[in-house]
Amino acid sequence: MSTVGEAAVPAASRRPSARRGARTARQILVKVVSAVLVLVAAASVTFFAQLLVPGNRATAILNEQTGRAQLWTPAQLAPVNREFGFDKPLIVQYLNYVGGLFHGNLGTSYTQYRPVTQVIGAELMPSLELTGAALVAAWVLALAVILLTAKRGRFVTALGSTWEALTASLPTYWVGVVLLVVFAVEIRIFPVIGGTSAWGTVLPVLTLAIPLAGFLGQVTRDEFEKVLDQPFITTARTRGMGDTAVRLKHALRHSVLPAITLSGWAMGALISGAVIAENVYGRPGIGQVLVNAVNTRDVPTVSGIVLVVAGVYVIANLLVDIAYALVDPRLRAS
Amino acid sequence: MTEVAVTEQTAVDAATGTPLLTVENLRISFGKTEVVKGISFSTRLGRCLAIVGESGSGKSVTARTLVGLTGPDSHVQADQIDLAGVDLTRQSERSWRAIRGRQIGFILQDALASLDQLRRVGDEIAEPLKVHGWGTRASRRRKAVELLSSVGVPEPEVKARQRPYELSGGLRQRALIASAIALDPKLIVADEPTTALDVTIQAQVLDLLADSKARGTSIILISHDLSVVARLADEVVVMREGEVVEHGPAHQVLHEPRHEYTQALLDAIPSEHTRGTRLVRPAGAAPGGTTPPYRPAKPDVGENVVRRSRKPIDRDRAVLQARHITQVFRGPDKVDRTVVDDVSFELFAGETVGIVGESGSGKTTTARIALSLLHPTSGEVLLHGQPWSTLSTSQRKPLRKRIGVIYQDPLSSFDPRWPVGRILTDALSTGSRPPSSRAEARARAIRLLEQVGLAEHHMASAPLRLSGGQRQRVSIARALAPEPEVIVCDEPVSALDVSIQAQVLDLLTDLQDELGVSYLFISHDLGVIHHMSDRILVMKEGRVVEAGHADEVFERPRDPYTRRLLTALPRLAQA
Amino acid sequence: MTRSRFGPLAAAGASALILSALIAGCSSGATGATVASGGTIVQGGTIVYGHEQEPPCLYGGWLQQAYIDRNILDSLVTEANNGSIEPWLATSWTVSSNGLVYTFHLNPGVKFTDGTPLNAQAVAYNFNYWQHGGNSTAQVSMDPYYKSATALNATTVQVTLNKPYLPLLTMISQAYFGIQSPTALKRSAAANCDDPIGSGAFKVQKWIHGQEVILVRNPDYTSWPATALHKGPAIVDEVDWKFLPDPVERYESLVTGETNAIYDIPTVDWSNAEANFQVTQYVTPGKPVSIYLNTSEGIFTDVRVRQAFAYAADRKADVEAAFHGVIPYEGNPSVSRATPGYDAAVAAAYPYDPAKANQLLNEAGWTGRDAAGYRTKDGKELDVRFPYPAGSVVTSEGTSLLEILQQQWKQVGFNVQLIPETQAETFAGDYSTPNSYDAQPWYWTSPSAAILWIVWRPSTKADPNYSNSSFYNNNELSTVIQDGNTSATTAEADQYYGQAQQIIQDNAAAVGLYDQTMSIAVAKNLHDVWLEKSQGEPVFEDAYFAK
Amino acid sequence: MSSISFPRAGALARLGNVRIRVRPGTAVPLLIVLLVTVAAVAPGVLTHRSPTAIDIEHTLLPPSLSHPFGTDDSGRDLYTRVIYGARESLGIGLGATGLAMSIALLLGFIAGLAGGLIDVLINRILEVAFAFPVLLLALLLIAIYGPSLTTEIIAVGIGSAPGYARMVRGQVLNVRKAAYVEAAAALGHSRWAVIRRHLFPNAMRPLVAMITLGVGQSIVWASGLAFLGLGVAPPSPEWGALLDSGREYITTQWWLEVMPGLVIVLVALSITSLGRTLQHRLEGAAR
Repeated sequence: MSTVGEAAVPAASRRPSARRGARTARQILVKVVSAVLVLVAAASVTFFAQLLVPGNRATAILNEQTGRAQLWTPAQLAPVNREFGFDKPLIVQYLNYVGGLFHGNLGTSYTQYRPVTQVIGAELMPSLELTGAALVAAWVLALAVILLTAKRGRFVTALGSTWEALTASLPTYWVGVVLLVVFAVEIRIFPVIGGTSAWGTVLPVLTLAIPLAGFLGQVTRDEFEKVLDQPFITTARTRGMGDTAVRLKHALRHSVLPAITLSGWAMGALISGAVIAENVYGRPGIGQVLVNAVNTRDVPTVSGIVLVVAGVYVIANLLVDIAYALVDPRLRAS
Repeated sequence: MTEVAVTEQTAVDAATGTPLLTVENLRISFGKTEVVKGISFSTRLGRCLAIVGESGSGKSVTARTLVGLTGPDSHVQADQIDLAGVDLTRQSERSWRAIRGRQIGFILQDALASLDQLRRVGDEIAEPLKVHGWGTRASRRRKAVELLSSVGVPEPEVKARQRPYELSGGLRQRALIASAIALDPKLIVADEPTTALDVTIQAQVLDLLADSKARGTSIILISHDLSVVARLADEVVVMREGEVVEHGPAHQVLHEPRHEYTQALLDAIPSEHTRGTRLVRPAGAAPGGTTPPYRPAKPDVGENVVRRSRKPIDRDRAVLQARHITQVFRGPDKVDRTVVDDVSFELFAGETVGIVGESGSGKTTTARIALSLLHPTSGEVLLHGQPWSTLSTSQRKPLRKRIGVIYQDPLSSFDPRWPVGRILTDALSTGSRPPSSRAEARARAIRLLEQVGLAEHHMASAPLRLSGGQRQRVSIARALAPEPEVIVCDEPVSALDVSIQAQVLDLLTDLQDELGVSYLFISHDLGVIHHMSDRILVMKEGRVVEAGHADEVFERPRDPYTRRLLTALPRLAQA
Repeated sequence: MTRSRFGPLAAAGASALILSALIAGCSSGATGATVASGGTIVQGGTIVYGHEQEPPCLYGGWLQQAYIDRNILDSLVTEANNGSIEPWLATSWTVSSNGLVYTFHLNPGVKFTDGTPLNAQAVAYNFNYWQHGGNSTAQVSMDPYYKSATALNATTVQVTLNKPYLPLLTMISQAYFGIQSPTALKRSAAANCDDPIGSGAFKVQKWIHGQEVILVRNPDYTSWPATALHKGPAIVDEVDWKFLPDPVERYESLVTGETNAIYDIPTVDWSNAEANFQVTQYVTPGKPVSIYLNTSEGIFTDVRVRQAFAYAADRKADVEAAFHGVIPYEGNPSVSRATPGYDAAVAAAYPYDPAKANQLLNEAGWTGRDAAGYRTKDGKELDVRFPYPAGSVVTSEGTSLLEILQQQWKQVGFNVQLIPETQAETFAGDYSTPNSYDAQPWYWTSPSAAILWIVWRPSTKADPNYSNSSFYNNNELSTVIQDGNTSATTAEADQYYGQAQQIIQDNAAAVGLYDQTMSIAVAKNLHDVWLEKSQGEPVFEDAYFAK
Repeated sequence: MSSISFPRAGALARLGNVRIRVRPGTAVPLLIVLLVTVAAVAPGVLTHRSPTAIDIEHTLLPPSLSHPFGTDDSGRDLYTRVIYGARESLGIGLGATGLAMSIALLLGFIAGLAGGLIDVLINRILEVAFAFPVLLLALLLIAIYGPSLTTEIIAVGIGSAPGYARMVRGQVLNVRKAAYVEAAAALGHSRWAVIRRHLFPNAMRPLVAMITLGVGQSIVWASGLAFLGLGVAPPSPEWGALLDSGREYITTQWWLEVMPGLVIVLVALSITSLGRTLQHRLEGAAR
């Protein structure tokens, strides 16, 4: 027997759509402003964090130019300090930097003499393609394992969840090297130097996708098994629907919400994992630029990359919110 | 095997030809335990067979077996399960799919959980059509709208595009029924189709099923509520612990039951007749089985009716007073909704005031305001004449021990990590005479358990391991611990089986007689309210539409809404 | 992660030894290592070359840049395998009797790829460009000898020195001294960084950052060096100069045929490479990988402790083990065996002799032993702070070598603490001050022994020498090196340089480990890829595919 | 099937006897975790060799009875180095998770309990932390303080804290609206008593799975740092360092790379799945 408590809100009369329109506009504005705040905060944290790194930036630049690792006389350092404005007080440097941000000027790379936008622009696309494709591949892998193994008898289910736990514990680097050796060197299906060709991107994508698929799978599986016990699944079965149709049409949509949230969070981790995949497969990407920039104390480039990654993260989260509302319209009301 | 009071099969259906569905010696077991121990029944076109029983009687699993969905690691055996010539015992999964939806329609209990909330109502209704390859997309959509209007849903085109949670309870249930009858199946199996609904809507849905029966569909109705069954069933089967204890025409089973258990079920139903008496009489030998001993009491036969020996109500000591309390909620869309509108009442020492109303009437919000768990937008609540709702949290803390609460779902009101003992000792420590030592606390806790009909060995068990009735008894014990003068009961028994409900209501009335504690009793069940209350408030959309002495409100209802509620109340007399 | 990032300095050079481990015979003549030609020559085609390290800019004072610049810029002169200087842009030249004035006669009619004529004014312009910071490595290689460069007429340019500098010609044969188009040099720094304009066999078509530089054939190439294996423009159409930092990926790309040649073969694959490809190993002239000992502060102020440190480990056997016998042990800490003026006798000093080491340490007063077995003196432990640039100078095999040495130094009582420097710390110069370390491995590439002057020039307050990482100021050593630099003939110079090496070795100012090497592996069907003598840059102008 | 009963749990939650039916799915991870703990606490038990004993005559030997994982390029026994590496890798796992959890609990509880402006503020902070690539955090910290065990612990700890903070906040919000919290208030307990006796212990319960997940992932993450050349100083046998040094030999001596990788995966997998099993038992027993 069921309980009868306070039922849902009585059938509300239709609210005037004007008020709802204004409310969503305000919501979007708040989201945009907070997104900008997040970006500026991330860039500022990076700017100041880099000043903590020991050693003088001008020394690092000269050493980078000449490939040496020594101190330089003040006379040799002076032109560099002037050129990049290191001689100005810190706050002025920071305000110039943030001021530039708002005009889309991310400053000039110390080591490549080019605007940071150019430095990042050249290598951003391959990284985005890699992380985007990795996320999609992770989803496909995770859902395939779920649909094949969830609640299909004790052994098969155990097999599926062990696979997920296993893949979630794989170090990205190790996966990369093993895939390279097995599928590019030994069985030569894929090219060793992937570059940015479609066929060459398969292995790097798998390197990032397999561990992430483990995570997505675990989260979705718990929800999927709970949903399969829900009454509306029994209703669907009483309509004569087959097991697979019930899983695809009904159970899946209900169980993907936690994985969608995880995807928003995973974008940040993917970018970090990307540098490993890019290095193992010789792919261009901002991960490698980031590592070199930090090592050469190239502050504008590092801050620029953080800005881009933060931007990707913010956009990813907007997409997550949209996906959320699409999958579960009940959330759109609140 | 108990003696089954079954009138001969042939006599019943002499007039109307061969049966649509025949079930002979059906046995169902899960692993080693057998839940259905050889039952037989049959239905025919245009007639309704009701299967009645309490939790664990096996009625639901029988229903599911009729559509081949008994459940994982189950074992089904039967001499015969025949649906119009088709042998349902030897169906493959593929052939079952052809039967489900087309030959047999299935209706579950609560449309909020039984319909997919993420899909449009129209798509849900059209799904059986699509599965069985009926028509095209466009024709299926049109058919869904037709089905919605045929089950009495207003503006079917608009509702078809909405999602189930956007509809009211009644409309949702109608949509669920529309989905079941989409392919006009010859047999409909309905498992508790109206339990989740309010009384007035319950009546409309039962009428809808009656229309379907009139059009020649055969209906199997599964329910725990005898009065609901009385309205629709032609034939009734009463089940207990997997066995059929009574089987016969509806009128005969509901008025002159041959089996003691059926009679006990009938008598355990609280109503205006049972007011002032105990629902469960001291019993003679119960006919075996695990349920506690009981003795059915006939409403009008006086010889074993046990009158309550009550203390007189002290009219001039108002224990709890509410003055013009109003509560306005600002929804997410910034629209204000008045949930409680100028409600006032008094509760005197030793008295029970009942608040009845359908879902959304504001009765629970009123209760929470009375408990000062919610600050009213306006108006005031007095406890023993002293200000109560206007106090600050710290000022109110010492007074808390004077007012207790019993929740509808006791399990969620206990900290999952605490065994019963600790729940009670914790409650005792908040009373006016907190126990001075652990030993004293334990002793008083055990006395509380005995007071509510439990025993010392329950001290160490986790609430999760107890039955529904036992948990509610622990909840009552906890409410009594600080020795409050007032206890607010928010739907305390609606989650319990009829026989357990009877025992808990008797416990509450015994405690009132013994301790003189006053109850503010909230329920949607008119029968329970009538049985328990001295005075009654009827609430509708936040306002008190009628108030007065219990018998007065029930015999001479002044407000049209109360009248409509009382007429909609399914009664045994209607069978 | 990234390998061999440095090879910074170039100074005056002498002869260089090419360790040729070729399968095919080595053709005679003064040109670099060649591959026996055979089969029919395929006109055109694209060479995919797997290099390792991507520089921040395509032109600059760093070895990685020199590798690319050698294929797109021409220098005035080039250095043949036997160390002799051969004509390139300068068809002939004369040197004044006092060694101060060099007059070069240019190959007429040569044009830059942007059409600007390559005349004497352009060459003079380049000399001044380098002197004013255009290329800090070129600048510091000519300090303080270079005075001025002037164009007498369209085809004659005169370079004047303020002091005789015998290694000048070897120095300017390097790619750092590649002549760029003056019009191009007037462009923005960014333009020159991405697309330096020269008159070489190839020109830059496109630089896809993080992936590759595409060099295309310069059809009207007329200024090939005397050492060229064929006359005329490049035979292949294009060279894809790919950056493959991961050693496994780089070597396997050659195995699978995705690349036709790769840079720096992992030592573990060496024998496999020798069997299947044309392998060339180039021992880099200049200062080998040797350990500077901080003579100004800490335990190594005492020469006996320094000598004990040298005796205490079996450096020869450990190098053989760590590098699987591929990279040669170098006992001489001052110059590698491929550097003109190298004194082989000096290399034999300090053989593995733990007893001698213990005796020296006892003499130096380090007689106590603490619980962990390390020596102590007046309560202080014999600690050696040993930072090393991880990933760049010292590869993973180098790290294994250090770990083996660490174990052996411990036997004698040295507590060597290995500190892997991240590249950030290295660039920031964290471990370049006397109080920051006791021992540190390092190397310099330079085609001539003049490197001795760069490294061992005494450091004074007025004119500090930050390259003197042992902080070893020895006036006798300084005068001997300067005599070498300013001597008239190579023979005389070598004699002085030998004395310098002896002084450094006797005072154990540094301890030798192994020569810095570079290697390339070329597919069998690609012929005439050779290494430039001065810095071992791969040269593709004569390369061709054969079926 | 034998059954292992845990004595009364410690401070985390008094749950009575939690009986874990030992199925293969639980036995294997339990065994591996026990092995790793022994390796970390008393490596001598599992191997008699020294992790830094160099033997340049026997370098790069394939796996054999005497050298189950073969030898590395300095002739050291890889199996011994993996055993001695357990202490450092497990140290990173526990240290980083400890740091991450303390930050997460602090922020999560303050945000969950305070609500309103503080909740929004903390959410913004978490948002920025999420936007900050964990890799960069590691690079900066290691650039500032140099590669060492503590730096790695701080980098991985701070990097994973935001994720856990969000989970804790969600859990606190869930428990806050539970009926037993209101029932305790109705009995007259003070706000702090309710938080201390009901809210905190119940919000903490699902953290068992989170903590074990955290330890497993920290070990995996730390091995990534070593690859970027930011690992601990040699001759440390930390698993990430082993993975990085084995990398060049993958095509020739595959065991130098495969063995440490397998160990990392098995250990992380075991710790995580043990956590999930324990979590299901705790939830099953208590709810």
